Amino acid sequence: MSIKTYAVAIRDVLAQEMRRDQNVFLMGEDIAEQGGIFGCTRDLLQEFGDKRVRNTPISENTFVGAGVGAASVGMRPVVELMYMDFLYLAMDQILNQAAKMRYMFGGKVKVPLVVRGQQGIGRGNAGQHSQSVESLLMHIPGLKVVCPSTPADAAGLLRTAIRDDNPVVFIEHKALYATKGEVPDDPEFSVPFGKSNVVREGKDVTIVGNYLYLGKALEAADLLEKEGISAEVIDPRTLVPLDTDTIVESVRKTGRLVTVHEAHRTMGFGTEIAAQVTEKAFKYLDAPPARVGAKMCTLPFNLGLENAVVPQVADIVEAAKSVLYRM
Amino acid sequence: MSIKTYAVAIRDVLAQEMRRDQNVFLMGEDIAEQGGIFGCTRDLLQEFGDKRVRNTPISENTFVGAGVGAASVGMRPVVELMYMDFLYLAMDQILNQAAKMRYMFGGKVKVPLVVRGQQGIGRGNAGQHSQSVESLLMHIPGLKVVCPSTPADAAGLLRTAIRDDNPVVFIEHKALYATKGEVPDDPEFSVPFGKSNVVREGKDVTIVGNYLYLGKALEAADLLEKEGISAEVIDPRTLVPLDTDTIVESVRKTGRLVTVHEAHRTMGFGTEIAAQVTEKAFKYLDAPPARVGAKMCTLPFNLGLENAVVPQVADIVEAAKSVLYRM
Amino acid sequence: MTKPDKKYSRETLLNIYTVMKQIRLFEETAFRFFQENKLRGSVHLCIGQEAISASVTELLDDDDYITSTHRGHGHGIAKSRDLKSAFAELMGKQTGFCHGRGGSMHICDLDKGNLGANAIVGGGLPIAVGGALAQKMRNTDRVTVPFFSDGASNQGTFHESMNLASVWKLPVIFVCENNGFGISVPISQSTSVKDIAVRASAYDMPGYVVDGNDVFSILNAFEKALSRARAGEGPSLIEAKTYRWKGHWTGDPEVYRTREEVAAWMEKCPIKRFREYLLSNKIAKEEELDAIDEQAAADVAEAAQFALDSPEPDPAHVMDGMYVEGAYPI
Amino acid sequence: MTKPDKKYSRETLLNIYTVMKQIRLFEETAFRFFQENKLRGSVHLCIGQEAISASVTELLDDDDYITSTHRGHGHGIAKSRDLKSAFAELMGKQTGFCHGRGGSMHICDLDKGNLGANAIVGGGLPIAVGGALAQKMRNTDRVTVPFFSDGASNQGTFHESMNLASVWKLPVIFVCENNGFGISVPISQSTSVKDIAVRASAYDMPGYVVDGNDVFSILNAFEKALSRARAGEGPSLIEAKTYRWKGHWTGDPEVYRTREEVAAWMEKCPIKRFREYLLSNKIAKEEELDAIDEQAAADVAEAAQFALDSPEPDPAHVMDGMYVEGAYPI
Ligand SMILES: Cc1ncc(C[n+]2csc(CCOP(=O)(O)OP(=O)(O)O)c2C)c(N)n1
Ligand SMILES: Cc1ncc(C[n+]2csc(CCOP(=O)(O)OP(=O)(O)O)c2C)c(N)n1
Ligand SMILES: [Mg+2]
Ligand SMILES: [Mg+2]
Repeated sequence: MSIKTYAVAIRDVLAQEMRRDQNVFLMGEDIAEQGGIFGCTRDLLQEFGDKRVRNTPISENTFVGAGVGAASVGMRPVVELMYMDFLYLAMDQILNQAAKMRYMFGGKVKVPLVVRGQQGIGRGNAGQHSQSVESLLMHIPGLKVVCPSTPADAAGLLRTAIRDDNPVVFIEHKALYATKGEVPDDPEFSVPFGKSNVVREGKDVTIVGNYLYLGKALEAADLLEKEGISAEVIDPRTLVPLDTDTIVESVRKTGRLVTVHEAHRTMGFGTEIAAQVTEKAFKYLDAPPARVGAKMCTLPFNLGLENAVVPQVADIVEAAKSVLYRM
Repeated sequence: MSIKTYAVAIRDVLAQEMRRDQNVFLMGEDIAEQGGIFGCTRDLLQEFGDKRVRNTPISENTFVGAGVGAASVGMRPVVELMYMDFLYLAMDQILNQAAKMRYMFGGKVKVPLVVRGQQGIGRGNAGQHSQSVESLLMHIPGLKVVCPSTPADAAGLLRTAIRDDNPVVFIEHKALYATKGEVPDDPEFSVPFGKSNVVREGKDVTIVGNYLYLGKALEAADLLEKEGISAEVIDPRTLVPLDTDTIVESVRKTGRLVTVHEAHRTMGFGTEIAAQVTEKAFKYLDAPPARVGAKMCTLPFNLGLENAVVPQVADIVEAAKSVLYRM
Repeated sequence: MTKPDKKYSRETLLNIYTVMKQIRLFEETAFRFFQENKLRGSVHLCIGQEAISASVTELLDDDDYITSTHRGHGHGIAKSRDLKSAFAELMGKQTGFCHGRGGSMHICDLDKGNLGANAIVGGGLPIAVGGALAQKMRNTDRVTVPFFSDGASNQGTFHESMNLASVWKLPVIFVCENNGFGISVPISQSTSVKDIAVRASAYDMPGYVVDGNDVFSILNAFEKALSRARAGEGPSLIEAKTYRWKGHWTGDPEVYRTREEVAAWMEKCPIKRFREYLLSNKIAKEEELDAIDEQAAADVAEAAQFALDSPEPDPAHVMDGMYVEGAYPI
Repeated sequence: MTKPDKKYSRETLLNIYTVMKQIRLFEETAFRFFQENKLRGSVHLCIGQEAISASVTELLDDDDYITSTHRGHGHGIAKSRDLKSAFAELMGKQTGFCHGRGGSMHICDLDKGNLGANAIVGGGLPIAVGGALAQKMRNTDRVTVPFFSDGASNQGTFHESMNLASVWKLPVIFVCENNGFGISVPISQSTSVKDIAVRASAYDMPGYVVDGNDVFSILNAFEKALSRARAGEGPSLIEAKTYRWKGHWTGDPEVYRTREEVAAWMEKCPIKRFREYLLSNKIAKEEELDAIDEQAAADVAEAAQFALDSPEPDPAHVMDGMYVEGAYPI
């Protein structure tokens, strides 16, 4: 075990996987000399050279597409999008090509591509640099969608992503890069896709959250405890595949569900979780699932405004109390 | 009243609005001489000339973006995307620019842009020409999202869209173009956004569907009636704004909800409706809402396969019976 | 006909002739099947453009790659030399290249280096860049040929792919089949230059305008581009001027052109011209070419029959091919 | 300094000087504020590049449009000549151009023809094409100037916008401020040509390479492009070679260049050069320019103070501006 930041955890797995498999290589803006704007590829140029650590022009659709093409002939590219907001420029190559290629080609090709990058608030970057895109990607079949909330999950899930034979969108959070945690040193350490993580056990209400909202859900759980409410906190970790079973099991026990995320509330992934849990655990539910998410408002630059758009710990507490009819 | 096809209903409103307002103009691929691949701009070149009916190069991101720019200085462009699947090429201009411009600029600009085009199955066009995109667009604030299921709604909602001062994505369905219906002749006839349409009244189960699945929901209702089940069928018509009140009111009466659409089931718009209804009418629900939608599978070319991916009338009937515990 | 810069074997030339003929007959049969309602979907025929696919692929090996377009039957047949899997795919059959999941616009054959047709105009260009990148990273001297047409040359991906291939000196040979139209839109309405090949200079790579209905005009330029690419010196752009005889798709009303224009281009039939060359240069006799024609007709008929006789894919296995694991991984 | 092709009034020249100076001081103050933690977010300074914004906008009117970039303070100040609203926006205040909703990367001023800065590299180009289209459809002789830098010239939108503007003969003057880098990536690693202006030939429009640190080099080319655009003859591309003195953003470690390189470019300071020109050509006296400098310093200080004193936007009204109706229309 080592204590690492989320950013270093990512970087180390990239390095380990590149050492292990010659087919793994990196492309993206400013990933070489600069080591990535957030440092996730720091020093990799030095170790692996400019053939395998490739700075790209600012041509998102094409360098992602080059990843699709290289993957389709057996390479294992890991492509960095500097901000996930730029996914919208590469949407054709991700949704029309990467996600569909294998199926349209009758299952005759594998596309072991990883597109990774960061999203979210935390640096005052305003509307075009602060979005959460994970929910959108869940609707189009063919991708896997990964959302690590801790350094260990970042490491373990990234290894799984790189070794997966399907295209994976691996979404980091900019405000987590500096957070620290224990990460196993084993270069085979991995976290499987499709296993939600029960981060805190409880019996009165189930709270599902990720990224910054895993931490905030835990804070909320502490506050709730003081009021005699025991909250179970679950991190879904991957949205495709999505392990609802673990969540359903929890709700069977607690009878209450709160979902929380930084993504906009309408059609945020909490909506899917709420719907699935309602389908699968209807008779256990003592209250309708409560969805907490960002207002349907573009992310503003001003900090006070930004805080008014994204959920706060108090909102989670309130939602938990509301499903317990304790308002 | 005239009997018109869905395609002609659209064309006629385009013409009427262009006559009324010099600022309204059209851009898109093959919309001039060709009159649009589906005929929605037929003969408009002859009446309005090539300044206002503009064939574009195959440059989706840029001609949509040109629409954003022109709209921001007071024009009212109506931009055709030949297939909504090509939205993924213009995603930056739609989600990062059109949707956010007004907010990022402090409310100081209006972007009265309409992006219209068709989607869906019906012509054996396979994975990259058969998708449903409406659900994706609901997650990003700043747009309005319109889904007409009948010729009259196509006409009335398109007029509202063109006169709306916000960016609107107006999504037609290719398999509806040839369907006929009564359309008011009044050149001021419009259908407001945010009013779900109760197309058939019933008391046992509420079925929400649109496009082809409005028709199929009505077929299902007929079949259910034979088994003594009375289904209410509702067409949401606009997804942003979404009128859940009408649906909730219906569910308060029926106690059961089925949503159905051609869009993929996971994170399809039925998910949002199910979640909202659960929140607002939990105690009236006798069963969890049932969501019917396409499998999480790329749309295949082969017809038998395609039919296996999208829902069938029998699936709606079955879902209705399941929420009535009559299986 | 242009003079060849180099001497080709009789076998090479007859292969090109054969493939052109196969494509022509394949497309004519597909057209008939469409009219007879045996085919669904959009079917984009390449009649008139056969010389480009046939000539280019004859200089490639199985481990050289191509990417193709919505108008991809010719590319696919030429690269794979497999009429049956192509016809079966057009009919959505289990025996098709894509087991019926792709249809006309998604013909692919990874084993033979066809990285796939693409229904997104310009969508194949970045994928081709990726294929070439893999070739370069593996230190092979293999090349990748993205086929595309004039309309695609106005997509952002054209620019980005040309630039990236040039900056990274990738072995890409961009082959633009300029047939004068994107559906109904003539290049004068969509494209700011008359010769798309001039755009090569914006990326510091060679650009060639060739007669796309003339096998040797194509081969001469392609050989140059090929040597450059195989030598690791980087990409080239070839613009082959040609014309499609049929409508954009099988149901096209063709409001945008005159019969005279079509007739004038039919005069420049690439197959007829090449046949005359083969005869007048005594490379083959009339009877030999007739025999090839007959064989091609038999092969296409056999492929069509194979497609007709082939089973439909089983809807019970509809999800097969979605993920490597099989179905949706939930 | 290049010789001007035409005689400019003293007022014009002093305006350009003033605006350059204001931008310089504005950026220096912003930098200081960032270091003092008074500003949040990414702040991209244009110190060293001031001549381009100041010169180009001096030839424009309020109903000519510009679009701008993430590095947009200079463009915005030059077009609006409003330091206060700009500084207030940098600080996210209610009195800013965007009421604090946009910040540094989204400065805009529709009333003065700034259709907005854009945090998406290349995102402003299509919007500029749309602005110019509106101008042309309204039969004005107004023009639109999208500013962008070398990195953006590799985006698909550059290609598509250049092509569309050319095909439609739109009054667009594409101004590429080539400062040699996209963040840490030098153009040699990203761009297949040395002079971005050569790309104009791919769209059949004039292309000019100018010295972006030399007011008259810029003005001479811009006048030609402007006459062409105002006369309805179509777009032009101007590449202004320049350099940014500060890092890409305020926290940039600048691993990609040497101090010597920066110092060499500082020698070519556009303000210093223009000041010397004004003095040696006796257009203004030392004291007059000193007075302008002092006034600019006072104006910038006043703007900064205005921003500091301005109220924060009210979180209770956070949704204001989302839809024309106000909040989310559910
Ligand atoms: C991104 C995208 N935009 C539009 C279309 C619709 N479309 C299909 S083919 C075509 C014309 C393509 O023209 P060109 O590239 O010249 O190819 P050609 O048909 O001449 O072979 C268009 C506009 C598409 N398939 N993809
Ligand atoms: C579409 C997109 N890709 C990447 C970025 C991240 N980014 C911000 S500025 C920049 C470099 C831009 O280079 P250039 O266009 O030369 O502008 P300069 O910074 O030199 O003014 C990059 C890559 C972005 N904002 N938008
Ligand atoms: Mg063409
Ligand atoms: Mg630059």
